[in-house]
Amino acid sequence: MKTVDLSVNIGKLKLNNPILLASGTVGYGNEISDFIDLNILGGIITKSISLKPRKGNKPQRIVETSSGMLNAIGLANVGLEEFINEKVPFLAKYNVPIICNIAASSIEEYVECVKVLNDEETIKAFEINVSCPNVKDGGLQFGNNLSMVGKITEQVRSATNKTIIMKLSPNVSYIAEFAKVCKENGADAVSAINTLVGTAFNINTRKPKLSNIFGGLSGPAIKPIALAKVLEIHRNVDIPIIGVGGIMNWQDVIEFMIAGASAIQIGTLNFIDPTASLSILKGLNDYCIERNIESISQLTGSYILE
Amino acid sequence: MKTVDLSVNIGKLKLNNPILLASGTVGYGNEISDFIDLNILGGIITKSISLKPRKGNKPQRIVETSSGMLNAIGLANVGLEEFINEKVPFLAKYNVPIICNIAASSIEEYVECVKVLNDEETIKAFEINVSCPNVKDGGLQFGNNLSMVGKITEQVRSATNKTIIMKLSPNVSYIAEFAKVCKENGADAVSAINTLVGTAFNINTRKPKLSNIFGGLSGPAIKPIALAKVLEIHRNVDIPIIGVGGIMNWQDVIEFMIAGASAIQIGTLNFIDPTASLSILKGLNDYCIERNIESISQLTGSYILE
Amino acid sequence: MLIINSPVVELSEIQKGIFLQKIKSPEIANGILPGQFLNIKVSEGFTPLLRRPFSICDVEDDNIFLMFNIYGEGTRILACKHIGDMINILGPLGKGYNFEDEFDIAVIIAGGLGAAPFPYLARKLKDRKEIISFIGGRSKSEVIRYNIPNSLVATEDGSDGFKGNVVQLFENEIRNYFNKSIKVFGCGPNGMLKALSDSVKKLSSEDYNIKCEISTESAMACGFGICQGCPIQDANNPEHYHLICKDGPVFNINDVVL
Amino acid sequence: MLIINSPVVELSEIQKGIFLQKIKSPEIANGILPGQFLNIKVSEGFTPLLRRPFSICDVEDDNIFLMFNIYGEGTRILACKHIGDMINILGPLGKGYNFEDEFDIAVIIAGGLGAAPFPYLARKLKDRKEIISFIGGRSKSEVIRYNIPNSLVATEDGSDGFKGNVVQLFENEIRNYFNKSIKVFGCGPNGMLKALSDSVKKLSSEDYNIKCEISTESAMACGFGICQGCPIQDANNPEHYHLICKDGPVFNINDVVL
Ligand SMILES: Cc1cc2nc3c(=O)[nH]c(=O)nc-3n(C[C@H](O)[C@H](O)[C@H](O)COP(=O)(O)OP(=O)(O)OC[C@H]3O[C@@H](n4cnc5c(N)ncnc54)[C@H](O)[C@@H]3O)c2cc1C
Ligand SMILES: Cc1cc2nc3c(=O)[nH]c(=O)nc-3n(C[C@H](O)[C@H](O)[C@H](O)COP(=O)(O)OP(=O)(O)OC[C@H]3O[C@@H](n4cnc5c(N)ncnc54)[C@H](O)[C@@H]3O)c2cc1C
Ligand SMILES: Cc1cc2nc3c(=O)[nH]c(=O)nc-3n(C[C@H](O)[C@H](O)[C@H](O)COP(=O)(O)O)c2cc1C
Ligand SMILES: Cc1cc2nc3c(=O)[nH]c(=O)nc-3n(C[C@H](O)[C@H](O)[C@H](O)COP(=O)(O)O)c2cc1C
Ligand code: FES
Ligand code: FES
Repeated sequence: MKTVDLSVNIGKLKLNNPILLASGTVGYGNEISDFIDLNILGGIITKSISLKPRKGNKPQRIVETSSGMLNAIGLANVGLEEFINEKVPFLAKYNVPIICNIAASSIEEYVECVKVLNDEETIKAFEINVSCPNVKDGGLQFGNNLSMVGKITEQVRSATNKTIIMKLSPNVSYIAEFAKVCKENGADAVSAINTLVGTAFNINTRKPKLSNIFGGLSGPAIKPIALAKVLEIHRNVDIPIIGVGGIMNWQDVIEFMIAGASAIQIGTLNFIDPTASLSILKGLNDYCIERNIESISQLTGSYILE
Repeated sequence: MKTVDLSVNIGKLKLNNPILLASGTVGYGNEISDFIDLNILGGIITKSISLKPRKGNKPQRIVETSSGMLNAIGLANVGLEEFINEKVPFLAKYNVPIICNIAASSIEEYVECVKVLNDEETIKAFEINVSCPNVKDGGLQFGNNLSMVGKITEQVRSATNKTIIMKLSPNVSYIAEFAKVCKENGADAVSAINTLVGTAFNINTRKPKLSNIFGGLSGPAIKPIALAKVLEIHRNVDIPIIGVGGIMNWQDVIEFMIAGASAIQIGTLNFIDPTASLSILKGLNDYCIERNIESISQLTGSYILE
Repeated sequence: MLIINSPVVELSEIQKGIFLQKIKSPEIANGILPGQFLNIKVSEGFTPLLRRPFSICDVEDDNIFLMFNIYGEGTRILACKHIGDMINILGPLGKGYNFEDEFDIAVIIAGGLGAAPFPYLARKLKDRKEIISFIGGRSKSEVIRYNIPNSLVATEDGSDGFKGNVVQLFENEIRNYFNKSIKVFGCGPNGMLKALSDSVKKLSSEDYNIKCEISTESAMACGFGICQGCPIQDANNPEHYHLICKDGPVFNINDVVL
Repeated sequence: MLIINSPVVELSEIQKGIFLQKIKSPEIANGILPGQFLNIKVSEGFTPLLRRPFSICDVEDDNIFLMFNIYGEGTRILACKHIGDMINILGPLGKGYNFEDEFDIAVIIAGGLGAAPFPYLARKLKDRKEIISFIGGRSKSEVIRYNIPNSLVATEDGSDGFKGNVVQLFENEIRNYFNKSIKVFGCGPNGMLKALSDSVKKLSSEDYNIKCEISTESAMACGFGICQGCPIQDANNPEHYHLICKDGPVFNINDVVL
């Protein structure tokens, strides 16, 4: 049997394959390791970490919608200290790149997190979450503000030599402008997209179903939007893109790569099938073999627009 | 049996009930009149009309997605002249408010359309489409540009005394800013939302499935997003809102009204069930009776946020 | 045009992978013509979201027949229906074949599942006209002969009948009918229709007395003219598209650009 | 924890609207404890998108039982499964009831479908402990007695047994057991659990020897701790939420804020 080179590069970060598990949909890796060998993955992106632990939003945090779900977790996380003491050692046992996602409500907090984590060998890259829409005191504002995103990128860049991935919000007019600003300020890559702002009401109580009122929409419902954002970035900015949003099978992965993604993230799908990466890897391999594609990275941005 | 007052007002426009059929999903009313009596509707919004006929995009124009569909019709329409000569006379036979949706690629074109149509008695209001995402030479730019939307509103306002509804794009950071600018420039109401920009690729040919590359996403997939936009506008701007996006049943209509909509539009659903308004009307009526709601307009913005 | 729930009364697999569904629907049966189609809601909820268009395959008393293969989600659901299950039908839709004009010989040309509309057309024609049919497929398993009379077969790989495409076969055979007036009814993949168009043009230029109507396909949302989702280029006016669902799906082959 | 496809071997409606599904799944049957739950993918595709959590209702040899009513889309699909259909199960999940600690009398308190976990718990307890059960519902039709031993019934409308809520009934009856050590196992709507919490506090303050574990519910996405979607307030630390799916669904009633 022929072999396919599934490895891809995100800037200087080399991944064995393009499959990353998305932040917030895999915790810190321990629960999902009951289902799959983490070493088969391209990488794992940990739940957004903030300087101090965050309790997160009151229940209800989850609402199912047509082919999607709203979440308003509120960035519940164990905080930097416990992350380093309790979570990193577990991840260190694996031979898989760990990307640490960071959420913060000030530029200083981002920088401090990066500085503290910079010495952790296990952590190969940072994904900077400027876009989480469900935290009242941060997320939305940063992610929708071009100059803020530029500043955060710049400051974080000067704090580390590790790979920096800026995770972009889709809740903007032109996402490519944001990708451009990230590139100009030294980011190695961008992730697109985080969730879209949505809500749902209980028509009996007239209350929002989520305690936070607004939540982030994820799942297959948003795939066409995520693909459009990836394509928009790819056509306008020369920066590696990590595609994320509604990926449910290997066909979706190929579609994202064709549209411009160098790697992809699996999010909501982890909740439904934590072993999905296994069958996706097989599907990617077979697709490439059938078409004589030697290296999957050739697919990135290989769209034909007439 | 008790009766419920289902009528609602959009500025000075009085509708017998809150159900409008959305622009582009009902043509000019003739085909759908084979299925339902148009007179039971709150109103009909005609397919976007431009000064000259538009051929529209090449096939393929439609792609189904998870709980949604992408369309890139390209504003195919018969043009102002044929609209007045062939389409309006048909609609004039009915006793239902006709709202004429206008698309244009310059402010002057908007104004000219409104001026020409202003004398048509059948037309009770204008819905100004500044947001159609699939026309390269117009749509996207206008709808995402705050000052442009302000100017269009102002100019159209000065050309007519009829009700003006500005149809807003969801592909922006803060839709409420746009609603505010519409209000300040004299619009009577806003419609929210038009479709979201999306795309899809054929993984065998690597070509976009739509000839236009990008299309507009509609259907139940976008409902949570549309609801969030309606709520955002309602909490920030005092202007009547017509809710649209993913409505599939009467429960969805109630949800939109609770979130702030004075009336709603049925779009994609018309393709699947052109008689849907009938069962929706019944559902609205029953909901109000069960809860002793005398007038459905009381529901508008009746959310309880703790 | 109406929307109606009608029960499945029989489901059979007429050959490997090709399903025939018999639905009792007097309302549709009485009003539909060959070449028209139905837009079917395959499930109760909104998954898949859109209806799926199917040609009317045949009509027998109060019953209608659909012929399909399992292509994707919608047809998979349809193939799993049990007897007694209700199917939500919107139709009859579009303009069918005109088979009442003047001609001596009816020629049916079907490629693959393009066979679907012809059992009904043949039923309508059979006591009144001579019928010659040409049925094509990539290989033997794709050739659908079901209730198409007097047929010759072409397969691309030669596993059944003539080796080559069905339009070639038609062109070879039709030379025997130079002095007859011929009406061709075509349905099949776009490639076949293009070849047919060229062939008909050529034959006409050679003074054959030949007319041709074809059934076309497109992605559709509504199926009845309100979404503008199904354009096909008008051959006579570059500024105009026909709508396949409303102006078609059957067109005179000279009226559209394939 | 594993993901497995297991066949439905029996489906019955044990009373109007209450379904019992027997699934042959030795892998799950051998590893699951009362009060744990399973996260079920009710359809093949992704509609509905998320799995649906169900308590383990009972275990018999290699078979497991689920008990449910038709609530929405997911349970409607589940109720329509035929014998032989495969169910995709993720589990066993969460922490179940601790029934091996010291106590004299096991008290089961179930409200409505809160009865679901108790056939299995009762099976595990039956030869070792005295069991008294209290079953509540709004009216007679909502009372689910299925395989819950030694039960007294309360209905809000008085149509069956004691008129009032099941916690009141429990409180009245338990007064007969002052000098016994009691362990209460509760499951039901949040209102019932709140009342139970108050009742247990009151009885404790009156020096009853009483412990209580309850099974809680929440919307869930993953069911195994990776989404953080199912918080419940820690009673001892205002800065901390437990996760119902992982730290629960069974909690000591004093450890959570209902
Ligand atoms: C007028 C007409 C008559 C038809 N008659 C028959 C028939 O008799 N028997 C039969 O088996 N099939 C027929 N088809 C094709 C049939 O509609 C498709 O096979 C069916 O929609 C597949 O649905 P699916 O859910 O199984 O596949 P999926 O791949 O899951 O869905 C098909 C999707 O592709 C889109 N689509 C459908 N056709 C096209 C196209 N030509 N180009 C691009 N996109 C498309 C649809 O909008 C749909 O969303 C006909 C089509 C038309 C337009
Ligand atoms: C640990 C646990 C054990 C359960 N055991 C059983 C059982 O044994 N038998 C039984 O009938 N039911 C049980 N349930 C409830 C069961 O999961 C729901 O009835 C089921 O999800 C309904 O799905 P549906 O698709 O029919 O309804 P739908 O209304 O279509 O969907 C239910 C939706 O509501 C959400 N949801 C589910 N529960 C809640 C909640 N408490 N609060 C807010 N939203 C919620 C879900 O995320 C889902 O998206 C249990 C729930 C949990 C958490
Ligand atoms: C429950 C949940 C929690 C999430 N938490 C985070 C987070 O902490 N940080 C972050 O950057 N993205 C977070 N995301 C967003 C995902 O990483 C991903 O961008 C998004 O869900 C879209 O991908 P999907 O459709 O494949 O889920 C979360 C998503 C979900 C559903
Ligand atoms: C096929 C199609 C054509 C449309 N054409 C127009 C149009 O011409 N003008 C316009 O303002 N909106 C147009 N829309 C947008 C709808 O009016 C509506 O805003 C959108 O579809 C969201 O509603 P829905 O999810 O209920 O369909 C179109 C939508 C569809 C699906
Ligand atoms: S399918 Fe809607 S117009 Fe033809
Ligand atoms: S349901 Fe996902 S953490 Fe509990």
